[in-house]
Amino acid sequence: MKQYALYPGCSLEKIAQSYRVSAIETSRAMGVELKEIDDWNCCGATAYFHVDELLSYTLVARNLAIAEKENLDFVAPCSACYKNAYFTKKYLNQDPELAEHINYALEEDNLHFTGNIAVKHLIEVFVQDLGVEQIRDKVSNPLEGLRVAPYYGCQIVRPRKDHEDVEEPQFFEDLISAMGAEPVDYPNKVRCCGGSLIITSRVAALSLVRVLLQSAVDSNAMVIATACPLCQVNLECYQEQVNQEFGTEYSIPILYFTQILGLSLGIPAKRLGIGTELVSTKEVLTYAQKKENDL
Amino acid sequence: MSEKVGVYICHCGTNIAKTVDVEDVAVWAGDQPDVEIARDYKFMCSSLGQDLIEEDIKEKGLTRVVVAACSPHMHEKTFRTACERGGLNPFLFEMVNVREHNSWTTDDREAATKKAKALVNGAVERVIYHQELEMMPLEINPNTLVVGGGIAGISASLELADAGYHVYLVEREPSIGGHMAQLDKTFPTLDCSACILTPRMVEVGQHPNITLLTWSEVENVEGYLGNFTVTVRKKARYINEEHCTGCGICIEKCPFKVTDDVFEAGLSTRKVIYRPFPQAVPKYPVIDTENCVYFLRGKCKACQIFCPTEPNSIDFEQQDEFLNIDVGNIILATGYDLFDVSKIPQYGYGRLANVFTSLEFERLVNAAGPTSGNIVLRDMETPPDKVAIVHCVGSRDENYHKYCSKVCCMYSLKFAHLVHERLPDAEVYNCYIDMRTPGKGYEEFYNRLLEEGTHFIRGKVADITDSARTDEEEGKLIVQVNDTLIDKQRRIPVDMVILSPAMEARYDSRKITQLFRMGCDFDGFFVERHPKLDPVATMTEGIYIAGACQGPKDIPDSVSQGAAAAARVAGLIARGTVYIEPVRASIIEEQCSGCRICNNLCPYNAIIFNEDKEVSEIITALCQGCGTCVAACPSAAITGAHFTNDQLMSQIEGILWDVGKGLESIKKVESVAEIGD
Amino acid sequence: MTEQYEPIIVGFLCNWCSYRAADLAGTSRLHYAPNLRVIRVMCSGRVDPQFVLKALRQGADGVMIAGCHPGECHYVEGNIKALRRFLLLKQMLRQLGIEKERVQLVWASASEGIILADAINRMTEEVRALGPLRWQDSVIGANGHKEGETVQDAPVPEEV
Amino acid sequence: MTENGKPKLAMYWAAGCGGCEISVLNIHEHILTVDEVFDLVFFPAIADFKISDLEGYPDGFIDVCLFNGAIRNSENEEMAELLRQKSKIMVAYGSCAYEGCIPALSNLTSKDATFNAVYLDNPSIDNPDRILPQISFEVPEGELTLPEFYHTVKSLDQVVDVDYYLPGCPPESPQVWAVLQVVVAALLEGALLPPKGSIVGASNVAVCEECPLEKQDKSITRFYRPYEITPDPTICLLEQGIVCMGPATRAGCGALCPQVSMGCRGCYGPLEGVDDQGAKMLSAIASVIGVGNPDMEEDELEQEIQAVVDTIPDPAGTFYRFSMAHSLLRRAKVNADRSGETQ
Repeated sequence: MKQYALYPGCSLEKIAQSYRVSAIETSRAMGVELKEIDDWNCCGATAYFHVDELLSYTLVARNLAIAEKENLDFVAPCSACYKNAYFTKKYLNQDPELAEHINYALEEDNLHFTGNIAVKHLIEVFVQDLGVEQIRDKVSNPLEGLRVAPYYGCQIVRPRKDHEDVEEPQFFEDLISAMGAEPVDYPNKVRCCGGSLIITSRVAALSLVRVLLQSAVDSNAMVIATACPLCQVNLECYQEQVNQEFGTEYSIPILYFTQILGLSLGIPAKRLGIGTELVSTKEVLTYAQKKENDL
Repeated sequence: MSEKVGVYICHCGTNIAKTVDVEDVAVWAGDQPDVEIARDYKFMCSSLGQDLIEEDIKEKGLTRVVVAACSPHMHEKTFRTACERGGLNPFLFEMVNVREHNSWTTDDREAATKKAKALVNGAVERVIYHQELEMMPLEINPNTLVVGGGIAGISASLELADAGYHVYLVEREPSIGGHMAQLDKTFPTLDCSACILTPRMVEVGQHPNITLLTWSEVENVEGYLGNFTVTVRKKARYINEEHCTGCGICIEKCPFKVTDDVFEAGLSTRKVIYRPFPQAVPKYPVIDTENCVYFLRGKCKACQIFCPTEPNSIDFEQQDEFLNIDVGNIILATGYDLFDVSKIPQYGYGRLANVFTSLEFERLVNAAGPTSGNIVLRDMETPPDKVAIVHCVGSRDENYHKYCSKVCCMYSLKFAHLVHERLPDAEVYNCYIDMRTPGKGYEEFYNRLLEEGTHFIRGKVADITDSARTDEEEGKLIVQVNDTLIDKQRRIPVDMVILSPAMEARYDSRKITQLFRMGCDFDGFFVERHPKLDPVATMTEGIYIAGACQGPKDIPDSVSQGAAAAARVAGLIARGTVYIEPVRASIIEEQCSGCRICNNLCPYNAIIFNEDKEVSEIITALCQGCGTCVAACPSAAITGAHFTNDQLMSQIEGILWDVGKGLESIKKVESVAEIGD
Repeated sequence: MTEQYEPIIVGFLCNWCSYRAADLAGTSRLHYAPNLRVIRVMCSGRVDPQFVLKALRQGADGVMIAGCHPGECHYVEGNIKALRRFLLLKQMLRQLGIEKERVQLVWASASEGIILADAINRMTEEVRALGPLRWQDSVIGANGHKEGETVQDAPVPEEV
Repeated sequence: MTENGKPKLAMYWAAGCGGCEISVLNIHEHILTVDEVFDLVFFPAIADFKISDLEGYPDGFIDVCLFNGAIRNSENEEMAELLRQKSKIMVAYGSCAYEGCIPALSNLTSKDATFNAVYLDNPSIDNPDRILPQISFEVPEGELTLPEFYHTVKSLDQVVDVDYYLPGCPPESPQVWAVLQVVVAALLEGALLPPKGSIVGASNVAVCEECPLEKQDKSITRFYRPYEITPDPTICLLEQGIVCMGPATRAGCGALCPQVSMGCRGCYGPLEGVDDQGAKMLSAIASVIGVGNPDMEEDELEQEIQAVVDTIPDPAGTFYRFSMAHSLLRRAKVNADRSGETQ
């Protein structure tokens, strides 16, 4: 049973409970154990890096150091946590003085950062480590006919990591087809969802959300799959405000990729945290209905 | 060995004198052994400076001359001629580089002067061992090979042929014409490309002095300036060129069609037996064996059945022919490839139907093209209302090509004009970084476009998407660009986008450089002998380059380079014999033991083994003088003219004269008995 | 006269690439150590290992052979032979007690003036650190038969 | 030519193995002619001559002195100077005298390392007090002296002026006899002697000319040491990867070694116009390494060639086996820090 050091991050504690639950369910079903890091701290999200870079590196380095203690690869389901962890490890490896400076601080907790563990986003665990073939074999309840729009969000691919093409990534589409569903050609799949702008300048963020929703409708997708709690919130919870602001009637369900994957693996919706959404996901469930009850 | 050496130290104005104490070096040189006279002079390369040498040789009976000045690549020839005028063999001369290698590289006057003395002393010791050499005459075969039948190759061939010299023109495609044959209009005069090109093509086709070898490729090149032997593979056309009248019935009757990716850039089809375009020269069609049913499954033969000629011109048994042609010079005019725009995914080429490349648009707008000149979308029917033209696709880009491809701005303007002309009420948006209109009449053409109401947006296009945000964008291609002049992000909905890709070196340019033994730069363009003063010659004698293969350029430059290369070749042919540096290796037969160590060292196969004498011999004509065999010969039986072991050994001793043994120079220790140390 | 020891390095530069790179460094007024004394050869393949030993014997503190990058040789493969000779010569020089920094092979094409200038600076500092070689006086002379003069730390004889 | 009018012949044996003396005796019945023609005035190897006899002769008394052996210690040098003083013609006889030969290989190490190996740490030595030989030592009876062991082995021409060189280790007897005939003809019939300083008893073309093995293009991908391969006796040994110095060595020996499938060692010395036999052979052999071509990447190219170069473990010892003393560098720099370098 391959183990990973799970760094849930603050979203998975509160608003993204369903992401957390579905992540653990699906990974267990795929033979992978997400072992939560004990005594982890906030990762600084997107804002803190611009306030005080040194302290934000220290915050993230502490989490990495804890994971290193158990010598497990560091997995972050949330894109912002993943980006911070990825670049902290990169810059500390490149700048020995910075690392030494931060390690001096970590000694308080008798922790030490060396940077010898891999940093992965949850979706990478499924797509790269497990691989699409292995997932397709495990899918017991293929979601034929369900058209899913793969929404990468921005921080998974940018700033440029060692992913494939930043403009035209394909790994999310492969995952969806492995679930038996039909990935939709979604042109705005790497466009920004507004992120924390939703609070600071609401209308600008809402117009970005609107573009994403409209594009999903144009590509006649039935559901948008995301891999980041903030994107999920912006896309789902603010559909109402987008409709008010722009006079549109969007009603598109937004689910985490782990939830849809869970359905295809035959895991009942309740155990995937499905049912608490603001936008009804009943239609999506009809595609998963057939096999559910004989589990 | 006592000689009378004249040493001349040049001030080069202040270039040398500023850092090297030239007077001191001259005085010091004066009292070195074997030095008859040592002078320093302001400008040795001036005629007065050269006269100094001439007079000293005559009056002082100098037997050797050393000049310490700039790099030999600059003025070695000048001073050799000066020696010759003075009656001294030009090879009894050695040049010392005290400018580029010394005065320009340091401010330390003392070190520079010390270094200058050492280099001069090395040259003096070396020049004593110089032997008289004569430049080697080389007969120039008057035939010339031109590789590539584009406009550059055509103009080179015509210039030479008109001058009365025979030319072999080898072209890889079935017809000459190159990229220019695919274009509709040419900037800035808007001449129809075919109208100005086809007369030249016909001229080539009919010229008695030009042997046209199309559908052929160069397989191998041997030899050197004046005597190249080139093996050309003439691929089988399966058409007998003597009998075929070019009537085209076979093309008509051929029942099979395939998309024409080469000439029509994939926009329309051609028959399996085809001519690339009506005005093709030569007129003979070619059978595309990959798609011809006869070659695939052995049936059809419609073309043969309907061929009216007697005997029948279609010959399915035809084989590739290998021709060995002897030429004196070779002109490479192999042209360019276009950058593959699908390498920039965010521009959507291949994903979004109405994103076209410039070549595709050239075919669209061409009267002989698939739509007979009507500008329409990919559905081949609806004309666009709004057209966006994107400059610098893959050019001036850190991730792709850093260089500017020179012509895309101009032909993008041409496209804008053609759209205005054919679709008067269409809107045209040109997205550019900097509008580059350097040629004659180019800027005026740009102003003309401004007057025609083209929208010019100064910004690099971020991406092209079909995901509309407003009704106005519905069903359109949205060009997202940051308009830097009004500092706003703009989303321009258009119906058609034309991408102007970078001009790239041919995909196989590296293979060509190895075939012809010359160089190409990092981007794959051929390297000229001197970027400013000698752009059509290469480092290899007898190989010339012209047109886009040397770097992105427009038609006027390609034509003038073609003519320039032809002029260089004509100059050589006119002279008939050319005198080349006698820097060659030769084997002293008595000392050769026949060990054959040298036999496979020569890249020019100039070393052969004489079986009966059991010694190796060097074919002087083939030898290029690199000296690799001289350094390898274990019994020192091979000597390299002008770079002999004695010369180099004494130069080493000379430049280290001031080391260890205090300042007095090491007396030459006689070779045999070295008395105690 | 600066007291600092100034090494003298003999440079064999090939006419088509490294010699032109040195010319280019000059025309672009790149300042680099004046310790290199250049001998022009038509190709790095012309440099006979005897020249290297002759230069060291005559008192050079270092020798640099500079040619075109593999694949760019004007004579197709002269530089390949130079590399073969250099690698075998390097092995023999170590047996003769000559530090490996003293004899170097460098590739520099005609447009790489900067690369050649850097290589010259780097080698000058490396040889300066090793100190003078002065083969004639310090090795042949010093090891002549002067009575009673012993050499400090004799190396343990090599087992071959 | 005093007393009986016969030319005077001397032969001395300095730092050498004595093989040269044997090669003189090896000219079979011709030795009788030598005895008949020459008056042996100083030949310690075969008759009991004393230095005092030599010192007694007037200068130039000896017509021909065949001096073999290198100059290893002060006695060799003194005898060389003495014999030079007493002889009209001084011949450097054999490779040791001519260019240092095997004794000169000690120039690759130092005097102290040699003493260390011989007198100090050596399994068969019992020298607790670490006594080393001294040049002079006082004993009650008086002073005992030993010749001084030089740091560097030298060839004869590096201590005295030499008239002719007769290379070979040892020189081949037919060559020896040929040289002696020339000398006899000159002394008795006044024939012309070859120019001073020339090499006699050897040809001025490389061994390959006399070698019967079949030679083709050379492209060697690895080298073998003699025990690692049984070569095809009809094909050039170098082409099969055996290091053969033939191409860079004078012929004259009749290519004896290659004919018994042993690579030539180079004992007849370099050809005219070659300043350093070792470097010259290195250049030739490296040039025909058949590995590496212009299209390869730079570091891959280097690795492939290095792999071939590594199959010659001891280039200095191989290429300078006979000509170390005549090489451009003469000896190794011993106080170089070679700790870091493993051989």
